[in-house]
Amino acid sequence: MQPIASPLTRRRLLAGAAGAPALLAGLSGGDAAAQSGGTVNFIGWSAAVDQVRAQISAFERATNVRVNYENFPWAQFRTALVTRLVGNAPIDVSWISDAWLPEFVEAGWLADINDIPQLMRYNADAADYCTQSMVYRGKQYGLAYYGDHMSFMYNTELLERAGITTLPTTWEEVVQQSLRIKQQGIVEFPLLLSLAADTWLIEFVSALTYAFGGRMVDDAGNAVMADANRGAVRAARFIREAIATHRILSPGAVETGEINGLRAMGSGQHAFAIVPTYRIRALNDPSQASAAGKIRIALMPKGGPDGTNNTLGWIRFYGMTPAAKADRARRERAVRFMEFFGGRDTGGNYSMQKLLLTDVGLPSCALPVNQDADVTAFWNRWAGGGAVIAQQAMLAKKKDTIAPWFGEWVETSNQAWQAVCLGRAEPEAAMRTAAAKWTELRRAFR
Amino acid sequence: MLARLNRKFGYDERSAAILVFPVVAVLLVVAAYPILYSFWVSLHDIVLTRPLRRPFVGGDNYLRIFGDERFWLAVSRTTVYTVVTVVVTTVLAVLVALLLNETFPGQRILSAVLLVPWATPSVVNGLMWKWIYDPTYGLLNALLLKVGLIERYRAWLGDPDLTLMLIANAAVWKQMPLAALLLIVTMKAIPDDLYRAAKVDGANVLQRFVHVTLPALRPGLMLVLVYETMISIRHFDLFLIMTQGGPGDASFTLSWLIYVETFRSLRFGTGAAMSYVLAMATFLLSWAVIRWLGKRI
Amino acid sequence: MAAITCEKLTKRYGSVTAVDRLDLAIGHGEFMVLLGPSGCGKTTTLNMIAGLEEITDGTLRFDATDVTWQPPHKREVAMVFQSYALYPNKTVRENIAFPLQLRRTPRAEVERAVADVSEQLEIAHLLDRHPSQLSGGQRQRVALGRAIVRKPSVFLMDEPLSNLDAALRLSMRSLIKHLHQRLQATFVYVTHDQAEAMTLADRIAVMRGGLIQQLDTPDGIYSRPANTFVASFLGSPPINLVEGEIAADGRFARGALRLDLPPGAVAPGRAVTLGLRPEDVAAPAPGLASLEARVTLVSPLGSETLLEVVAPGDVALTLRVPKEWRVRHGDSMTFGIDPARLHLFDRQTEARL
Amino acid sequence: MAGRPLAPRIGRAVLLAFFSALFVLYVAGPVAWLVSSSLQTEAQITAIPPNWLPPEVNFGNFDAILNAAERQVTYETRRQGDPATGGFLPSGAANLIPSLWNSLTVGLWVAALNLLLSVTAAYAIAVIDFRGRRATLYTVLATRVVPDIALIVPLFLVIRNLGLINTLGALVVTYLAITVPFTIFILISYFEGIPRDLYRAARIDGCGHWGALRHVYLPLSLPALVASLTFAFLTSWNEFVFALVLTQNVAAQTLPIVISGFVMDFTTSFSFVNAAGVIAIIPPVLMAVLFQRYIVSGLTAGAVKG
Repeated sequence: MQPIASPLTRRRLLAGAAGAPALLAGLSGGDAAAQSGGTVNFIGWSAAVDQVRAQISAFERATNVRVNYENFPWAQFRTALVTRLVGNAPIDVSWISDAWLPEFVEAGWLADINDIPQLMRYNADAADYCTQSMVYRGKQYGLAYYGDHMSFMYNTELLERAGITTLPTTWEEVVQQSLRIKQQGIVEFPLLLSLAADTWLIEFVSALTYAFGGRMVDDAGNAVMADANRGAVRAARFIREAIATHRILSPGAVETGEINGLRAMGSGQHAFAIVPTYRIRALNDPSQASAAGKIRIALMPKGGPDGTNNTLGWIRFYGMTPAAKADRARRERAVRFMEFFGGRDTGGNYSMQKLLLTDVGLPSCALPVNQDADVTAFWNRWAGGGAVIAQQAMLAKKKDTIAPWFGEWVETSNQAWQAVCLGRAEPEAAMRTAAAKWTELRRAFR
Repeated sequence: MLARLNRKFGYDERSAAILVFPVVAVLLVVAAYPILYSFWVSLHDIVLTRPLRRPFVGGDNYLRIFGDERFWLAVSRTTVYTVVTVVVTTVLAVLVALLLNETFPGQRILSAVLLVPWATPSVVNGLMWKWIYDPTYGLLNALLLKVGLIERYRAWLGDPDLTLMLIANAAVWKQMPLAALLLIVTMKAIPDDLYRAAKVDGANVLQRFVHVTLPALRPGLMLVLVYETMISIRHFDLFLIMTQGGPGDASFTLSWLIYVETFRSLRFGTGAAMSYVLAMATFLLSWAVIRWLGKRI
Repeated sequence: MAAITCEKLTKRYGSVTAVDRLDLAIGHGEFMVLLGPSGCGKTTTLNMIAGLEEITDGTLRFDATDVTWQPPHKREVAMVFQSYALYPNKTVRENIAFPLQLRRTPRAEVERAVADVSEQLEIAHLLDRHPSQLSGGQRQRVALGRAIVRKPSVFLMDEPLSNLDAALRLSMRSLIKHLHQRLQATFVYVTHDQAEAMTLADRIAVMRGGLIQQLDTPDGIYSRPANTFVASFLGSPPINLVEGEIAADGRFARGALRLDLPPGAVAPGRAVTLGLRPEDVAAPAPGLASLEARVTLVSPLGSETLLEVVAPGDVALTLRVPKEWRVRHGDSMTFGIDPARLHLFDRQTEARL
Repeated sequence: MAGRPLAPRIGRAVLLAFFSALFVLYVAGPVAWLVSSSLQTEAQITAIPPNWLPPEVNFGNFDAILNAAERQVTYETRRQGDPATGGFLPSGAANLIPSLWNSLTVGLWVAALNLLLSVTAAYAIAVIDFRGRRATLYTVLATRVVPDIALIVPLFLVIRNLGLINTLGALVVTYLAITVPFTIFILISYFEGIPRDLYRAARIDGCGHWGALRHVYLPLSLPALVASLTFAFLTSWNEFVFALVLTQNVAAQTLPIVISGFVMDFTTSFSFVNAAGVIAIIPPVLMAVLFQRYIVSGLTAGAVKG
């Protein structure tokens, strides 16, 4: 038994991690590694699995390095990843959400890549907000897996049936049109927001908050969400009224996760929705959605007196563990892997970035990819063109709540937003609760 | 010397030591040590995302808990959930035991059916009921609509007033069988003469139940109450699968709070302190139930 | 053969002392009965001899060997239990063979021994049955068989006949007696039944409260009980005990009742308890003390008649008289009592005077 | 019976039938619905109103589970599209059968070791009068008072320090901590019900404690032993929280973990999840029904004594 004091120190984490991999690699079928150029242990969540696998096949062929790939459902991913990191599991590369960056860096779970020019050079090709989303305290911690933003989507057929010809440009108009659709008995809840208390909730409410011209946290890091004029209060009140006053948003929204919302939108049950942009591919896929072909994207409506067309953008990226970076051979393999997936492959192409976009619809951070004819064709085929998406992308802002205490704060925040949806708390009070927690955690962070 | 040692530890004691040793060894490593270690952790401000600091804070974590609104909220949710689960489980179990204690054709088949929920993994239990409660495709909506109890589909788990009860229902479904089994076993031990005597004394069915069955069930009931309380108070699987503490804070129980504190906020110190509070509460509660019922037997 | 010596044998359970510094020497081939009411410590003593209970204090010897700390399976004792204690999952044959098998006796020898024993006990036809298919008497024979098959030098019997009905008990009693004579082994027999004790024992140790009250031959115990407890425990119906004192004239006095005692037995004025066995009365005759009493109940037993009488001083007594005496309820009679057959005990210490 | 008037007998029959029907509806209904759902296609299962019974029995989901081999995916063989709106086999589908074996392995090890450990300890506590007997008993039982969730973190660290993270061994050891106290409790109750004289006879006949255990207590407590085996296996089969934390790779994950992954990952087809649920139910239910007799008599000693 180790002395009690040691298990949690970073030094031990690193030391342990160096010995454990060999042991565990043997358990998880690492025998192939003996004859080849070694193994990269990569974990991701269960998304674009076939694309990842296809790329892995290509990577293994090109480099003779094996990839030990595991994936977990998104809902379990963070917990699983953290447990593995704490448990000294032999992870080389992992998908990371931008929201976890400061927390993971502070915990010593991510290694920066500033001293790896082989990876840093891709910044030249990357959208600036993507790069900025991977930087914490002046250091960059990875290469982008994809970058996306929240889009305002509508169902052309339902609008037509209601005789609506002009798209809403403000959330007030969204309410008016929704009421019209509702009164005509076309659908019961024309507006869809997926407000289940999962990892997506903060993304949805942040998008709405930006559209209402508000913020969660100001540039100085102070919580302003409860501020009546520049906070999230207006967005919160909008949700509350949409559910309770106008009844255009289902009270079941609190139980609707992102995917279930997607299903409902795809089955033509809603006229308007906020949806991650990349989902447009699924929504317009006849094999998946009965409303396929009728879902289009408009610019995010402005909300309230200070409304903007802004939306929320986020990125997910490939991060390397310090354990991998500390070991020369592992580091070398991990870097090759990250480059092959987050940058260009050995043939000099952004093959993974393009694959993700044209197969799944995941927008790339690599600007050259967007010039690709296939990509243009993709947007034309699935979204009726890429102009609005490109325009909206320029208006995307990253979450202003990203901080080392994000993981803890978001629990409180989620509950506060849900309380608003359920009518259990006034928007002001709920946002004050969230703000107070932010302030408390920020103060406690030394 | 050997004789003196022999005198101190005779054959019996030496044998007992050898026989008990493996269990004690295993439990020391996987139960006693973690329990004590958990206590040590609860005295430190250990946050996993801040691996370099780990100050000793003594009872501060405990004080923090008691000053934490979430804790008291979780206590009230847990209390409601536990009371509902235990009471409904026990009442249903008594009814089922009465039914299955009768002799009738098919009784053996029903007894076998009774074991199905008990053997069902809690994860499957959770997904099964979640599927039944599903707002769009669920059985519950279809059933109630058909019977005319509701006019339109509802998001059952999304209703904060119902969530806790619906989860409790899933828990009851799984736990009731074991409770019923224990009660049936206890009932079988009631001498027939007691019923015959009560019949001769002119007691009707209900009076026989109240005056003969119920008092004789006391030991079984006590076991059921203690056991059900101890496991209900710490239920976690169902909450993770079905609601994740939501909607809002509607199913925010202590176990869930501990999970969130430990594995999402990664505050091992306060998480461990909360665990200890829950452990103490469980212990005191079982003790109280035993004392309370024990006195009345 | 083995002699058993208990020296200051003590058993305590927490603060309760079950057996208190018991000294007992049992000779080679002796049939020793431990007699007493339940809770007197007789079974605990037996268990300590068997090794089934650890000895808290004192020494136990088989012949010269100190076996105080020897576990039972090392002690070469056999035991028969009130509940028979046959292994329900084994057949009769397996039950009897079990102790031999544990001693790794060759198979042929085991078979021979089992056949031999079952012959002796007339259970040969039951060998392939399970205990649940046997009657009580048969079970106890099997239990005896399991005990004797090992030819041990010490037999321990814990109320072996108590679960049997009266008739069986008698025949088993003689069976055990025969066994003892044939085997020439040391027997320690625990019972609360005085008749068993009297008929079987070479010597009886009467126990109460963890202490031996009296250790003597059956006759000695019966005719010279060491104290009122022993006196009243043996005999059926029990001895009559009357509290009183010694009058100035040396006679026993209780109210109006006066009884002659052997001269000079006890100093006058002493508080005593008088013991009179029911059968120790006769027709009035010279040399006998006479006792006037009124008959309140007559219970014929066939060979004899039991009487309940009230003597002067409202002293109720039970007496046993020959059936030839024609006695009727309400008669007043005079009985003759041999003073030498009266027992006197100190009222305080209850000890024989 | 024959002599009693007819009316009460009919009344009783009607009452029994009524309550039996209610009972079956509540106890078996949900599982029946799960099974029914697992035998439908995704389209049938998402019909509104739902199909109570499968329009036609379709084993496609089970087929998919049994044949969900890990296939080699290349650019050419990849499936396009975002498998977001369900109807898709989850990417972990191929893990289901291996996890089934993991569950089985862990369950059998736990059942066996649990019995081995518990039997000796229960014998000692129930039969031998030794110093520290009560203390041992209470200590063993007290370890179950602490909620599992409280043990997760320290246990995780212990298991990590033992180098057992992501091994089935970690689960076996952990589950023993859960099952052993309960089994000891059951076995003590049962052992105490075995006549003391049998023990004394065995000791006199020449058995040491091992012998008495082997020749007397084990053969006579078969129901309790089988019940303990069943309890331990089911506990292990059903356990979720510890497995969630202690095993994070496919090689060591048990069935509940893989299934919970499907449930949380709602890209998965509903019918597939239901089929996975049915597969997870079959072994424990079979075992429980098969050993029903033993379970009841195994419980008897404990329940009646209180």
